[in-house]
Amino acid sequence: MKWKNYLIMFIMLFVIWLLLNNSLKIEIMLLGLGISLILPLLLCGKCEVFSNLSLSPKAILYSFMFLFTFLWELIKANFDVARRVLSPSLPINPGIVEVKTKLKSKIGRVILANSITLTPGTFTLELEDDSLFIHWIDVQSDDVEESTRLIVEKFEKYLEVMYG
Amino acid sequence: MFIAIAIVLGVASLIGGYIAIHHEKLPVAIIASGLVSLFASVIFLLLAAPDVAMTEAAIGSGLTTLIFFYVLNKIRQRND
Amino acid sequence: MVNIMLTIAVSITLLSIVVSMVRFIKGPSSADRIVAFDVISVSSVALIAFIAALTNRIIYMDVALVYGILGFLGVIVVARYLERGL
Amino acid sequence: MIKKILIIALLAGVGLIFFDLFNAYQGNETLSKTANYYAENGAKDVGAANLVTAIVVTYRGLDTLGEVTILFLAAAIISFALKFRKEDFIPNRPVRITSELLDSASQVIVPIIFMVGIYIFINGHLTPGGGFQGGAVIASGVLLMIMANPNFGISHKVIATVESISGIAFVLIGVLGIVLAGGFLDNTILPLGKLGDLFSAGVIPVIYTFVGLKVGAELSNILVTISHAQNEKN
Amino acid sequence: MDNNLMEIIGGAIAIGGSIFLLLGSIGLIRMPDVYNRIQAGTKASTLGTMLSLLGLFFIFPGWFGKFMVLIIFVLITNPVSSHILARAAYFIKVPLTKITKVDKWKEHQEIDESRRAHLRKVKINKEGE
Repeated sequence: MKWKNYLIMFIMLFVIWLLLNNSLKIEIMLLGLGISLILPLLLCGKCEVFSNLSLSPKAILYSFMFLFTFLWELIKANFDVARRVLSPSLPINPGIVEVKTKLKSKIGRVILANSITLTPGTFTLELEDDSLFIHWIDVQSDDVEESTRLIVEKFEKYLEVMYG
Repeated sequence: MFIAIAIVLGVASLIGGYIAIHHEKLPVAIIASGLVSLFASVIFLLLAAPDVAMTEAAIGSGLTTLIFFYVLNKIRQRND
Repeated sequence: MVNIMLTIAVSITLLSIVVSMVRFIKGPSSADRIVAFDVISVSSVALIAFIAALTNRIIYMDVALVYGILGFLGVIVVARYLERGL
Repeated sequence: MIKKILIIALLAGVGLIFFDLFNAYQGNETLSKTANYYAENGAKDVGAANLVTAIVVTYRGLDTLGEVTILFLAAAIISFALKFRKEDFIPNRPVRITSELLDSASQVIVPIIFMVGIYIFINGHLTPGGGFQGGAVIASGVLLMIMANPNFGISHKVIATVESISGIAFVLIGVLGIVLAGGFLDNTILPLGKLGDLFSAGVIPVIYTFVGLKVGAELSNILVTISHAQNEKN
Repeated sequence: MDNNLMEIIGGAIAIGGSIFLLLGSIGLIRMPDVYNRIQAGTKASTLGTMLSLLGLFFIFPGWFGKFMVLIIFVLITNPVSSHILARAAYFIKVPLTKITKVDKWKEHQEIDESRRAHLRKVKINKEGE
């Protein structure tokens, strides 16, 4: 489905153009329309990042829910960092664990890895097929299923609907 | 206020320049020189020269450093 | 009032740049230094935004954009150099 | 040891001399004659909100042409110096493959970077950006594409075409200025418009678009050539 | 009055953002190895920059566009760059700290080094086509 990739890229670029110019004058809109129609054609000979994105109403609802979950986790992560950094004994217990993911689409995996990087105490070290290797600042379990449940599932249930 | 910012950034870029000259590892020296350009660009901004600041950020701190690393990679391959 | 608050924010951001500079000087490996470089460049984006607000000029924000793009690329190029992927 | 002390003493002496100069310096209270002319008539003559752009593109337009030519020469010399024989070339150099994450994320980030670059050079007459900065940003987008796939080959022909077309267009606009208006690179061949609009300042946005494309193509050419040279056998 | 209140809220958020930036750099100093430093640095600098820009948005609502683009850009690129950096650090064998509990990735690599080498070769050949 190449047209869908093209459409989403076009919308993204057009919105960014409007945000950058910060105005809704007609000549700016027309120029931006032209540029964001041409640019994906030049850049995307073979790229297919957005092609698995589902555009059903349920997916859109879920993406909002995902956004809120993510922002909440991001704020929690920062207070977690603050607590660890400021306490004199430096309570860390680091290790690298393996988790599994069911996601197949590229953009879904990127968003999953980025969200894991920005949530409390974890970041993605490597993606390989269906396993992610994660550096965990406070290892609670070195079992694959248990850590999958703790780290991945809260995001995956939304991302699965959004990107399949 | 702006003078205080400029002094702090100036001292930081002096330290960066010292590292760039005296460090024995070449990559570290290059990163340090990139850091100097980074601070210099903020100082240009404080002096109300956004054009110069932008050029410094894009070319001085950006592309020059990156091209240095490409060349360094080439030299390293030859030495191995 | 707002100016005082922004001045406090600028001072704290500057302090963060200085503290990261310590890691840049100490850092045992090159990777440590690049982490410090990353944090410094992201903090500088915030610093430029604060300067733009203090001088009340929106055009300074463009500099912050260029800064963000090239800081990101710098980190990636150095990392690829280190892992011999260039 | 003595050498170090000598160096420090020398530096201190130089610092003292400069401190004297700095102390005795008194800034000009009034603008000089040229600067005064620019400050008073710049906006009226040219219609650009950014006076630096007005000076760089119209009053000193030939300088810009020269700078672009110098950049072109540098790019040409680099491609000439790094030219290698076909048999020395490793087509698929075994490098460590990129992380899947960078590969996917770059497909989202590269269009954004290109958009920012285009925004910077189209708005050259309103914001501090301009052709050179925008071109550098576009070249960094190309660099990210190379970074995501080290064996990625962007064809030199495309770059060369973009570059020569924009170079010729730049000169043609200058010549049009002689024909239709006062002189080389006169910007009044298009209406000046209202100060601060996107389509204002006559021909400056058009010129800056071409300068941006040209600079972007030249810098990308340098980057692609250097990246290609990594594939050479030693 | 209303306007004034907004400005004060914005200033407070901006100060909060800069405090997070400071916390990130303190984490950079205190943590024992590269990976933990990246943990602290990335998270704190991302949220710190986002909050600073958000606070400035309360003070200058007219600058919405630029702030939004910067926030989106920081949100996408910062985790990617830290991931690439950590990966590079692991490959050049920057040592993990002594108190590290498990290293699943190392075990994984030791188990099927031969299979991975084969896969890598296949992948490179595919990309070259």
